Amino acid sequence: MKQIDAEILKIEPVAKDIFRLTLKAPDIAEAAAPGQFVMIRPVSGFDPLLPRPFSLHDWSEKQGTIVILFRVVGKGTGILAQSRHGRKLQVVGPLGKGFDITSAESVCLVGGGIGIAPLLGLAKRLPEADAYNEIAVLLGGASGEELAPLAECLDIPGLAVRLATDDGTLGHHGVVTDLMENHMTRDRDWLVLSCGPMPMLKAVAHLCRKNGWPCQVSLESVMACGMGVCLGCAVKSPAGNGHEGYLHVCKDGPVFWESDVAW
Amino acid sequence: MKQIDAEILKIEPVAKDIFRLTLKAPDIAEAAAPGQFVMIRPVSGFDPLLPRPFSLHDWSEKQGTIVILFRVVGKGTGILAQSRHGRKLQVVGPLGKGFDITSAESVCLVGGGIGIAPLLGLAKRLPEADAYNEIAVLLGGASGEELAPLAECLDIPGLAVRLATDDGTLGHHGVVTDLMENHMTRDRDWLVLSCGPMPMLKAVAHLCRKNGWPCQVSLESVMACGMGVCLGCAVKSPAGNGHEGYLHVCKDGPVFWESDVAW
Amino acid sequence: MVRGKPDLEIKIGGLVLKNPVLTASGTFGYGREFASLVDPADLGAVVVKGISLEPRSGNPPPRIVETPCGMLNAIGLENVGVEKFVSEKLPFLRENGVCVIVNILGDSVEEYGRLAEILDNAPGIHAIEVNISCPNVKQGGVAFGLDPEAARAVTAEVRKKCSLPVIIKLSPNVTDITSIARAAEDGGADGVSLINTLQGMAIDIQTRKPRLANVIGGLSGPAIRPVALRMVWQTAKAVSVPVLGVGGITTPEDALEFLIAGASAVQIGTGNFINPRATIQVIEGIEKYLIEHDMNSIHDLIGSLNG
Amino acid sequence: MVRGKPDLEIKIGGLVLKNPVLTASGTFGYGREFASLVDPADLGAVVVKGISLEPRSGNPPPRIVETPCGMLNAIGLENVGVEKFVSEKLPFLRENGVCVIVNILGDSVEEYGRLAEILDNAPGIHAIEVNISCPNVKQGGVAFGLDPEAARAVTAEVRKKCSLPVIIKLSPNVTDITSIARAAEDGGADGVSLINTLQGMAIDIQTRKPRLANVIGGLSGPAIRPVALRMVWQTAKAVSVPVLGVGGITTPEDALEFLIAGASAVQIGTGNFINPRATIQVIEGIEKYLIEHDMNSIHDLIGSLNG
Ligand SMILES: Cc1cc2nc3c(=O)[nH]c(=O)nc-3n(C[C@H](O)[C@H](O)[C@H](O)COP(=O)(O)OP(=O)(O)OC[C@H]3O[C@@H](n4cnc5c(N)ncnc54)[C@H](O)[C@@H]3O)c2cc1C
Ligand SMILES: Cc1cc2nc3c(=O)[nH]c(=O)nc-3n(C[C@H](O)[C@H](O)[C@H](O)COP(=O)(O)OP(=O)(O)OC[C@H]3O[C@@H](n4cnc5c(N)ncnc54)[C@H](O)[C@@H]3O)c2cc1C
Ligand SMILES: Cc1cc2nc3c(=O)[nH]c(=O)nc-3n(C[C@H](O)[C@H](O)[C@H](O)COP(=O)(O)O)c2cc1C
Ligand SMILES: Cc1cc2nc3c(=O)[nH]c(=O)nc-3n(C[C@H](O)[C@H](O)[C@H](O)COP(=O)(O)O)c2cc1C
Ligand code: FES
Ligand code: FES
Repeated sequence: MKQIDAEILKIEPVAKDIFRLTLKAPDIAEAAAPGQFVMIRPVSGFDPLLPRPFSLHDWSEKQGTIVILFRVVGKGTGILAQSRHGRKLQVVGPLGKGFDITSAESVCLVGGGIGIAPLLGLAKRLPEADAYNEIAVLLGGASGEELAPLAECLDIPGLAVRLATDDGTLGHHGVVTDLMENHMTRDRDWLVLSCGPMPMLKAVAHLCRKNGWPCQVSLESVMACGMGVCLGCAVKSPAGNGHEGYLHVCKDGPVFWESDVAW
Repeated sequence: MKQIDAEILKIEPVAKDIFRLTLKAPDIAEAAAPGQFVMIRPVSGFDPLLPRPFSLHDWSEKQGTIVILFRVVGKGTGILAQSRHGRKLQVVGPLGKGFDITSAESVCLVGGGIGIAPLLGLAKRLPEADAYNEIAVLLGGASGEELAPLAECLDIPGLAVRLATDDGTLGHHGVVTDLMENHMTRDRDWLVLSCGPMPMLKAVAHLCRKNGWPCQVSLESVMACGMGVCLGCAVKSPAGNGHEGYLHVCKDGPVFWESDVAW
Repeated sequence: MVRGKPDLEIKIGGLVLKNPVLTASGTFGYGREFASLVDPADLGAVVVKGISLEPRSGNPPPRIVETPCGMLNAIGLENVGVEKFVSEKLPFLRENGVCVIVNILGDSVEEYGRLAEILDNAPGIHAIEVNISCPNVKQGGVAFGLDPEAARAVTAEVRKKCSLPVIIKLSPNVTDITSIARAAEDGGADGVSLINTLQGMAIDIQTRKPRLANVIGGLSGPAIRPVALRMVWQTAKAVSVPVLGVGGITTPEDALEFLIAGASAVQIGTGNFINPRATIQVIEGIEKYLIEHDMNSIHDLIGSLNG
Repeated sequence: MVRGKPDLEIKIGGLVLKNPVLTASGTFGYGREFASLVDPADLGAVVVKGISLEPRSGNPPPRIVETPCGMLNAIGLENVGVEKFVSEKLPFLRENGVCVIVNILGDSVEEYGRLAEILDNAPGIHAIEVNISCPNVKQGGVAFGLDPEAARAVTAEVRKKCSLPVIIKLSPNVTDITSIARAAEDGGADGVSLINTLQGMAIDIQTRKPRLANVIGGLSGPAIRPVALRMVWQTAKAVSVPVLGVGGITTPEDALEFLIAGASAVQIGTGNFINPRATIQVIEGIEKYLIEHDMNSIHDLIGSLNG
């Protein structure tokens, strides 16, 4: 974990309210793992006060860069979106526990909305495709307008991306769990790695539990420190799994086995 | 007095740490008078909290613009300096009582440092030169490096500007009151209009008092409201002049007759 | 269905305010200063700068310091005195149909009573707000607002000496603000307003001197809003008279928090410095919220906090 | 003339700290979490997260809310319990030569005493900081820190049960913090630290629910700094034991204000979240200031406020 004043190398609009931010942060790029995050301080003053957590969308050890994909939802992200190239931002990272990409026959990445952010870094770093029988990528969103530019961010050669939209304007007319049910054949050993809004993660976890698919989810929470000291980012864990009631997103996660979360 | 969200039309560096800011503010330009000021809020958040006072350096009713000349001294001015064209700033003005440019045989404008800011708008709006026997402009600064670019801001055709620097690197080697003593011949009725750092104003006021020259000074003070309600910008006035001890820079000034100030 | 505008009217004692947005004392002068930006008659009421029996010249400068998301002030209660207020400041407000609440301050219970008496006879005053954060000079200088008994005594005296609605303005620098609020209610208050400023301090590290000539000042602005909101919520549960919420309110969202917590009205103080049109924008924002949430009346909102 | 480095050492009771910059309880975990950014052995001391007799799981989320220049927390004193602290957390600190101050909390005077006893026997602990902002469950639930008598009783009990220096951490939610500080001094405290958080609240106007599951939370961060500084100044004049200043400190300038006001040391809390290297930068900044102002020792600075 490092703290650096990272220069903004590039900031590009990707879609309405969505931006891709490239920062010079060699020490962080070097240590990064898929699913980890960084804390970025949007201002040098104290309003807003706290740094904001963002998943590592991508990084390059060689170029010494990290990339964030973010949606403007409030003050901090609004200020970031208006920042220009050359500005320096306080960045701490990499933080947290990322995806546990050990053994499985096939992997299914499931993303929703801005939750696709960590999936690029993850997909790029999965063991060579032939280590798995298949790498499936299933993405959901409200509409084609919203989902198309996000799906483009996952444009990796050889990776087939399947889409579902609530309004049917792109891909399957329905939700991402429909895609899972259609696609994830029962004859294989699947590992599901998922990131997206809470209701989607809940549905994904539920489906996986029903089908006996091991599943990891990347959770969000309000954070103050990002490094396990403030204890602000608590999420309930099921009774009797040894976590005394609460897990902490920044330190025990952000990626959890679905079974460790009290949905 | 108006409150507007004024667009930044231009922001140019003038010298080290000094910037010229042009804002679209037709309602303010229309009502402005020399020596008045505006309150500008540097951020939309609350840190820094208060709007900052700046003298009107110049304005154009025709173009609907106002111009501020400012020095970066802290948080607010630092943020302003980094703002780009197109950004909107909350501006309230014009505020306060400006210079009282009524009758006099000759006028002497005396400025120091960034205190030359209001003198441009003032000089441009003095009654046609022939209403006065003479319009003298005397400026002081630490060094030529500091003073030269500021003096250039007062570049009005036909106006003779005399300079003094503490280190002698430009103009007279000495202080601006030396220039006053040298230049202000005793055979004329002079009106002195002055703006600059407090020690300079004090020296100017002292000299004027000694010589019987009526003198106005533009004062600074910490301000919260800029419109006479917080009573934060108090300056001591001499006993027995009917102001119950304190004057308020934002409402009774910022320009005062030297005799109303308890130096 | 065409809906009418939501009803914003609230009552404090016998006084009806057309909407629940007021200015906080000391931050809107005598109502005239802002007139070119805000028509003071559009506000629920204007609470004027604190008035004493005799004019006061206030503390020496520096009187204000900016702090993170807040400011400290040590104005020292500079004011023109009650006589000049009535003769020079009140007529403008009266002639313009402004609902005027006069904030008063004194050194003794008697002084508060005397002020109430004088103001009771001045036409155009709709209520009195009593600033009890002032030192009780006769009783060792502890502020009235820090002691329930002193707070009750001042309230009872003002109540006795005038027929106008009486609002007691509470100090937050106490262990239990509800005990002071209850004392004010016992003394006959028609409402309580809170909070006044939190006591604070700042030091210039170069000169190693206090940044305020008075050393200590009152902290106001967004920084104190969470404290004010907590106290308003606690107080609204503790008393049955209307509570006026004050402290760091600058936006409609801020004001809505206080109303939901149980405030019948809000006052905007430092917010006027940050955005002189804050009061008007808050009124508009509250109205919009009520419409969007299908509420016919501000009373549907007041105290509507969900468990 | 070549000058040595200024002397930054301060004393609390018998404990010598190499510099006056500490972490505030609850904001630096158990010292290990920040270790890759800050060597905890470089700090004056690490005050660990509050420890109770039994482990506590804390409040349900949401537990934190950002506010203007501040944050509210309602963690609910989640901690691993004293036993696990001693067996699992303390060894790392001890082995790395960290000066450890253990912050303790309890529901009764006896519980505080029991904790002091246990910690007194654990090697590697340099002092105890007693958080008295906790409800006194046996006495109706009012926090120990709001009542001088309860504060004195807790202090005396802890003092009796251990030989370590005892620091009492004061609550700011009181009318007169100096009376609590004096009570702690009477009870045998070797120092007082202040302030703990100010009680505050925030409401989500869309759901009309409190933003914290616990409704009320503790306000910390730059927003409260002026209040903390004022209380530190008042307390430093009122007691003769060292005062540790806490509240909104994030920069060297902030820390210098507290030292000038009379604090013998400072603690950095929320500042660690904003800038994880704040503690180290504050130490460096203080050193630089002393050199620039020709001071040989931190004691030339402490309490050097000019009238
Ligand atoms: C581990 C982790 C990884 C994340 N990765 C990404 C990412 O890659 N890209 C991205 O765009 N965002 C990501 N987020 C969310 C991001 O941190 C928030 O959107 C951001 O902090 C909002 O800051 P703001 O100042 O703009 O919003 P604020 O002004 O603080 O809040 C605006 C609104 O957004 C809501 N909000 C605030 N924080 C969150 C949150 N964490 N989740 C949902 N709603 C929130 C608030 O309740 C409020 O209604 C991640 C969060 C976590 C915890
Ligand atoms: C009526 C009036 C007209 C002004 N006109 C101009 C102008 O035309 N151009 C210009 O550059 N400045 C002008 N000023 C000064 C300007 O308002 C301040 O420089 C500005 O507010 C500083 O803001 P900041 O956030 O950058 O500094 P801060 O971060 O607030 O303060 C940084 C440092 O500057 C000092 N400082 C703050 N305010 C003042 C002040 N008013 N005077 C002197 N020192 C101060 C502080 O004490 C501190 O040491 C004027 C002030 C007044 C009252
Ligand atoms: C400059 C200033 C002057 C004030 N003067 C008074 C006053 O005369 N009487 C009073 O009761 N409160 C006075 N107050 C307190 C405010 O009315 C208000 O209670 C406090 O500032 C908190 O609200 P805010 O955060 O919205 O400003 C003053 C506040 C400020 C900032
Ligand atoms: C997340 C969090 C947890 C805290 N936990 C404790 C605690 O366990 N014991 C304690 O005495 N103070 C605790 N505090 C209070 C801080 O130690 C400190 O007194 C307070 O936050 C003010 O300082 P600051 O503004 O620098 O944060 C906590 C504060 C925060 C923000
Ligand atoms: S964000 Fe502080 S512990 Fe997780
Ligand atoms: S700045 Fe408020 S009265 Fe002058």
